[in-house]
Amino acid sequence: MRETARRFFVTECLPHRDAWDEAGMAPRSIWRRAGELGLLCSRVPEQYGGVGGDILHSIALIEEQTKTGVVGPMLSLHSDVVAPYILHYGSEAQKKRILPQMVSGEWIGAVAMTEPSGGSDLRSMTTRARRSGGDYLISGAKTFISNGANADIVVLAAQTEAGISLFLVETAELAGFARGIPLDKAGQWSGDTTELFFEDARVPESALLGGVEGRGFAQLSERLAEERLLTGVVAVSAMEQAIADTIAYTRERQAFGRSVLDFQNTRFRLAEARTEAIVCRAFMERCVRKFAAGKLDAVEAAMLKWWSTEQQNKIIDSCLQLHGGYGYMLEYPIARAWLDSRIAKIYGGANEIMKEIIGRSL
Amino acid sequence: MRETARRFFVTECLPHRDAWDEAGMAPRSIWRRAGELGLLCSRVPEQYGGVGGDILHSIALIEEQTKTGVVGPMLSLHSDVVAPYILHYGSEAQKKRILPQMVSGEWIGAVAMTEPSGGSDLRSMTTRARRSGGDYLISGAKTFISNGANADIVVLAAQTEAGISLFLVETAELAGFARGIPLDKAGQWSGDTTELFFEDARVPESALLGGVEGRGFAQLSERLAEERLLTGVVAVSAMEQAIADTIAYTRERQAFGRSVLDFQNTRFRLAEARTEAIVCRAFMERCVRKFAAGKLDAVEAAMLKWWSTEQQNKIIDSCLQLHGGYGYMLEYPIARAWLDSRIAKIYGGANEIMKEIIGRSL
Amino acid sequence: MIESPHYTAEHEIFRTNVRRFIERECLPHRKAWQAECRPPHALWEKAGAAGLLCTKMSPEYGGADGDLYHCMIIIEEQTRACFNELAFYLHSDIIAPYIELYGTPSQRQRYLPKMATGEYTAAIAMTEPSGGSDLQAMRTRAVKAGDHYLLTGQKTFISNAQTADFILVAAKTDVDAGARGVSLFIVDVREAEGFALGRNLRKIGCKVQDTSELFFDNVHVPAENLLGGAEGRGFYHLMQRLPEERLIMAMSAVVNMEAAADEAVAYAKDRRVFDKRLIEHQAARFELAEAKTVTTVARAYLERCIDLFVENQFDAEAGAMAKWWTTEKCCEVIDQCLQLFGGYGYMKETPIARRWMDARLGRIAGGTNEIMKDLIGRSL
Amino acid sequence: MIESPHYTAEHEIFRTNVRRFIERECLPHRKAWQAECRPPHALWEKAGAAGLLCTKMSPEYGGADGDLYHCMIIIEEQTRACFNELAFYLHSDIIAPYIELYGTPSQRQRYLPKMATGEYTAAIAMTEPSGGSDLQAMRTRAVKAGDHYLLTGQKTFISNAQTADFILVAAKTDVDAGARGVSLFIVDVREAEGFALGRNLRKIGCKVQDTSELFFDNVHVPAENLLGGAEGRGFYHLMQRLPEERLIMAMSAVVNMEAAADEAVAYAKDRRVFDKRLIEHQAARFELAEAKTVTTVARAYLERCIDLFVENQFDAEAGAMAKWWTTEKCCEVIDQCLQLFGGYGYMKETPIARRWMDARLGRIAGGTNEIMKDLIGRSL
Repeated sequence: MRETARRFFVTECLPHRDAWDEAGMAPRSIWRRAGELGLLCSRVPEQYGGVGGDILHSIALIEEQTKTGVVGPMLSLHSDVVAPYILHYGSEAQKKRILPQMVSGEWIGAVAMTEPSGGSDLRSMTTRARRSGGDYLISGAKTFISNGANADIVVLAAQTEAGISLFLVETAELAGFARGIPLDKAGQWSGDTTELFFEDARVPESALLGGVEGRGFAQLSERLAEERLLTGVVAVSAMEQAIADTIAYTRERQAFGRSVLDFQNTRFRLAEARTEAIVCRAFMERCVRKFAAGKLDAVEAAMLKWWSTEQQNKIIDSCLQLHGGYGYMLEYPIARAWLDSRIAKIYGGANEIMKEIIGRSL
Repeated sequence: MRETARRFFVTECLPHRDAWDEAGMAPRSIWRRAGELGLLCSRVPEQYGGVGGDILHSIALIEEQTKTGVVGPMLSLHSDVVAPYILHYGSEAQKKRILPQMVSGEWIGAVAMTEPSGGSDLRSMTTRARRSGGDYLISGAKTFISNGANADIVVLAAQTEAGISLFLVETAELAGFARGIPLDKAGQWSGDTTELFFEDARVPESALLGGVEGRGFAQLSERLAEERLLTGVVAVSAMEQAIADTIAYTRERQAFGRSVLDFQNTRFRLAEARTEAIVCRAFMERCVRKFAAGKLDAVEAAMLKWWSTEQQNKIIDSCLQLHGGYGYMLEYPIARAWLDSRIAKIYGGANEIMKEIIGRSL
Repeated sequence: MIESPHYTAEHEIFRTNVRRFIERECLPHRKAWQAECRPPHALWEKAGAAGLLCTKMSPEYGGADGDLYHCMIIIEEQTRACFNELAFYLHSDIIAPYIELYGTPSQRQRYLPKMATGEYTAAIAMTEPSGGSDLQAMRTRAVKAGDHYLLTGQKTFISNAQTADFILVAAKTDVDAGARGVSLFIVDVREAEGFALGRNLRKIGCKVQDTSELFFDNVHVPAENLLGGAEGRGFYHLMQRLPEERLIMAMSAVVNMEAAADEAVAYAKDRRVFDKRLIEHQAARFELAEAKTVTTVARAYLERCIDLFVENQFDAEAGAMAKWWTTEKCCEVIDQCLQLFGGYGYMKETPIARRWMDARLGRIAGGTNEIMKDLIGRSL
Repeated sequence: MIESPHYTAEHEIFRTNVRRFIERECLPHRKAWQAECRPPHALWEKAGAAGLLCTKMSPEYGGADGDLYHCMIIIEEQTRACFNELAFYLHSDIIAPYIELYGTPSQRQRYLPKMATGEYTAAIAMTEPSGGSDLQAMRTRAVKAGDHYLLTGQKTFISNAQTADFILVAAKTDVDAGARGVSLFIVDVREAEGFALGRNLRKIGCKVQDTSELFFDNVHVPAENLLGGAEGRGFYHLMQRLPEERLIMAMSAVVNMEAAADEAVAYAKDRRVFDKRLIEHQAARFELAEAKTVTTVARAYLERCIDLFVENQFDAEAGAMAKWWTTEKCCEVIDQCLQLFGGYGYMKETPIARRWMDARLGRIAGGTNEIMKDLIGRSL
């Protein structure tokens, strides 16, 4: 699986990266190809078309994608964030209907939580779903929605009478639904990110995830630990790759008559970076083990999220610096890694929110 | 003046430092000697026995004392913090009575604000002064009072009916007044720091500084900018001295066949430290100019206080590290500088309070 | 924008001109120029006509006889508009002075007036692909052949080269003489055979500013184009100019971090999260307090540097300190401020995102900050 | 204190012993020992009687046949009591293993049982005044003269020397052989003529732990006291032991920062400022959240290191990483926590103040953290 993934990213994605960057997204065809290769939703059980893998499958995929520096298609969001919502809270009918299409790459998934005015503050959510006959009518706007431009299935958070609820929204032919143009981001160019608009968009009652209103907050909280764990996996892979690239670059590069790696400052910075990456991996792997044993709590997931993304950015910045002028040039992976990594301190709950979660638990 | 000060600290204080450290304070005799040499209260006008100098006199004294690493006698607290309270808010009678004795070193001054339960939070002050006939009766406890063990005159903050007020308390033969034993501190050993206790201590109505109740908070705020400015002066001198000591040490010291200063890591750390010290001095001097022009506001003083003490600690820690094992030995000035400087991030308003002052002004 | 006792009424009029120019002649075209990854040559002519170019140059050559504060004002106004991505100062305050200070009379007459009007645009080429900041390792050679030199070599990271009419090129005239073998040449690239403009490199930020590789293959350069007319002075000239160049970079860094902090404060006062304004959350407020402190400290330090410069006491060590410290703090402050914007901070339309991408170059350009520390470290 | 699957019931009984020993036999005397700047020799005998010494040593020599977790438990209990200032592990887990692993049978028989009972206390002397961590530059010489060696030289920063019965001294037996010329000698200092104990150095912290200079002037050392009986193995032995020694330092650093963070959390929950508990102020809460995160990360990392150690895969690079990173973070966390205590954090009676003074040594001892980074950097 890891080998398949590596080949897929290196031979079928990397050559198109510039074009996909330009387009602001990866094409739907590559999703289907990933599905063909069995790279989507690897943890979905066989009865829904998946291979019934475990968290280590997800991690292997994330690591291989991160190592190549390919941002879009954002497979992990689809496989590790969206699919689990359906798997954990969906009805049997929903699972049977949606999951096989997600496994095959026919359908692409997204999660819509954040709103233009609210950031990470879920309580201030203004998107509403009100009952109308046997249906719900959804109105509101969501922003920063990854995979938003292509999503066929959206896990949408909205206020209902009993509080925040999640809905499984199928976007095909949905009246009252519109997508914004992909947002122009500082990095992550091939990962499409859009606004979504709902104006009395009608979804059936069965779209309510879990079948009971007001469970949204609890469902989000449960899933977020997993999302944050995987953010940590991305962070560790990204820093490891940056360090490897930088060791190779500085060993090769000559300055003042010797290899840049021979300068004590270079060696110290890389010694620090390598140590920090090893420390980070030890922590990340412990969290993975806890997750696999069903014991990873929200606090430790929050610790991993902020700590690993902070280290990721610090290390990549320091590695970029060791590239000198070339570090600022986009043809070098370190430049893209620098641009791509900055959002990690913000998405999945800004790092300040993580500290708040930890601080309140003390 | 600078030359006199240098000679005084080097020849009359430094040789006794260990003994004074052991005693936890400098003897009263050295205060009188400082007075004799004209080193006390240099900004007090001639009519009250002083030489009518300006802030630059104070700075020269602080710089020379900091350079020698002599902590006690804490002259600047006496001259630059206590005396200005009397000069700015005292009655003519108080000035005539007290200042000459402070100039000569007969009397030693202290300020008593902090309380055991309150830290920097003045509003929670529990020491009270209530009227009783023509007098005030003062009750309460103060802590972390520098010069407290020897103080003849204490500027004391207490709650009165109209809010916080300051009192000029003469400690000689004051019934109901007691001093704790000098506190055992991590550094600043020759600077005595004690608790003070008041139990229905009776002071005359004239002891109320400024003659009107409830002005204490405003008076403290006014004077604190000056105190914080001078904390910045100490910080800059201390970091400059540490850098100079460390350059000398690393140039001398050999490791792996060359001078420690020849290692790129040493040079980089010292290059950073030197730059940061120069930056800090530029800012400090601008604040001094503003102060001299009567334009230094509380916000900029707060910026100087936290920034300079943060840099001071960071630089001294980094300089200690470059000393290797010797940096941990008390016979090296850097070890004492490290111990002595830590409190600077706490006293005169903890650095968090400074950030609060700045943050609220935005 | 900036309170300074040094700004006269004339400076303020100049500022109004600059601001108007940026608003009318630059901002509307920004997207197009970013797509092209370079500004049009005509921009320089317009800037010249508006009096924005070569403000410090002597009027004898068409300059405005101004001071460093004119340069500062352009930087301030560019920064206010978040249009730092094009280095106007490179043309006016870095390249032109080489010719004015070290050029022969005829070189001055030939190039300076046209630089002032913008008819000529210029670039300066020092860095080489193999050598980075190491001037001693320079491989570009200029071999004398009668009344001309034959220039061969390769340069990289050259700003402004795509539109440049001439390029000031550093080359070795004596390979055995180390630093004393380096000379500068004015190469009229429009008519130079053997010269090839390489790729316009794609960068993290500073999109409008083109950055190119240059190739010289026996380029015929008339001997009269040797800067100052004497060989072996190049290294000395470069060294002499570096403190001022680095001071200008520091000016830009300080102004940029101030703008970022101001934007973040404004945003934090406006934005509501968890039922309060963002600035009412203590952690955010502390971040802003720190950012404002750093910018205040940096400004005090910058003023000290400018004072020293005016007194001719701003030496190589001072230049290195100013450059590394301000560019480092600039990036720190901007990163810290960006974080407060949440997801919006990552959107290119938000000025803070562009500042973040553009400012990163400061720690690398003009000699990496490691080179600066090395220089300071050696002078201890 | 610590949740770990590795602690058995036997470990917990041992922990109770250790805790009782520290409470009864150490804490009441701390002030007196601090004033003396060293512990009494009798302490070692008491510790031996209580089963605290040489827990990892083979029962053949009087040891308890324990594991690294016994060492960890002593560190944990010392830390809980804020009595880190005396390094029990130096005797048991650093010095004794040299003799057990590399000594001749008769050396083992002679020294190990008495180390286990505390009858003998020991020190190890590597560092020299002129050389710091540079073992190659070692100047202490051991010249063979018949059936003995004559040892001459000077050592510094030697812990435990004031009470030591013997000292393991590194000296050059072949000055031309570089690292391969270093040998270790067991010097019975009580009876050694020409040996002088220098000053007990005054330190920032770790007051109970004596730290001395040593002078050797043609000290007569019997040839049978050459460790292992073969010359030139000293450097190799030292290198082989370093990873474990550094792991133990990392254990101490991690446990210490955990204790500091816990104390700070408890204080912040109790202390009221500005009408709220300190922990209710967001900035303080964030500081604590950061400190708790670092300690959690550090603990996960430490466990990984111990696992590698148990699997015999903890190499020199791993040891260097563990040592610098944990001691660095330990100081950072403690400094951050101290700040929350305000003025009380500067009072020696507050544990955080002592932790702050004691922990600083960790970044220097056992090879400075710069040496660690150099070692890692060279292995890239």
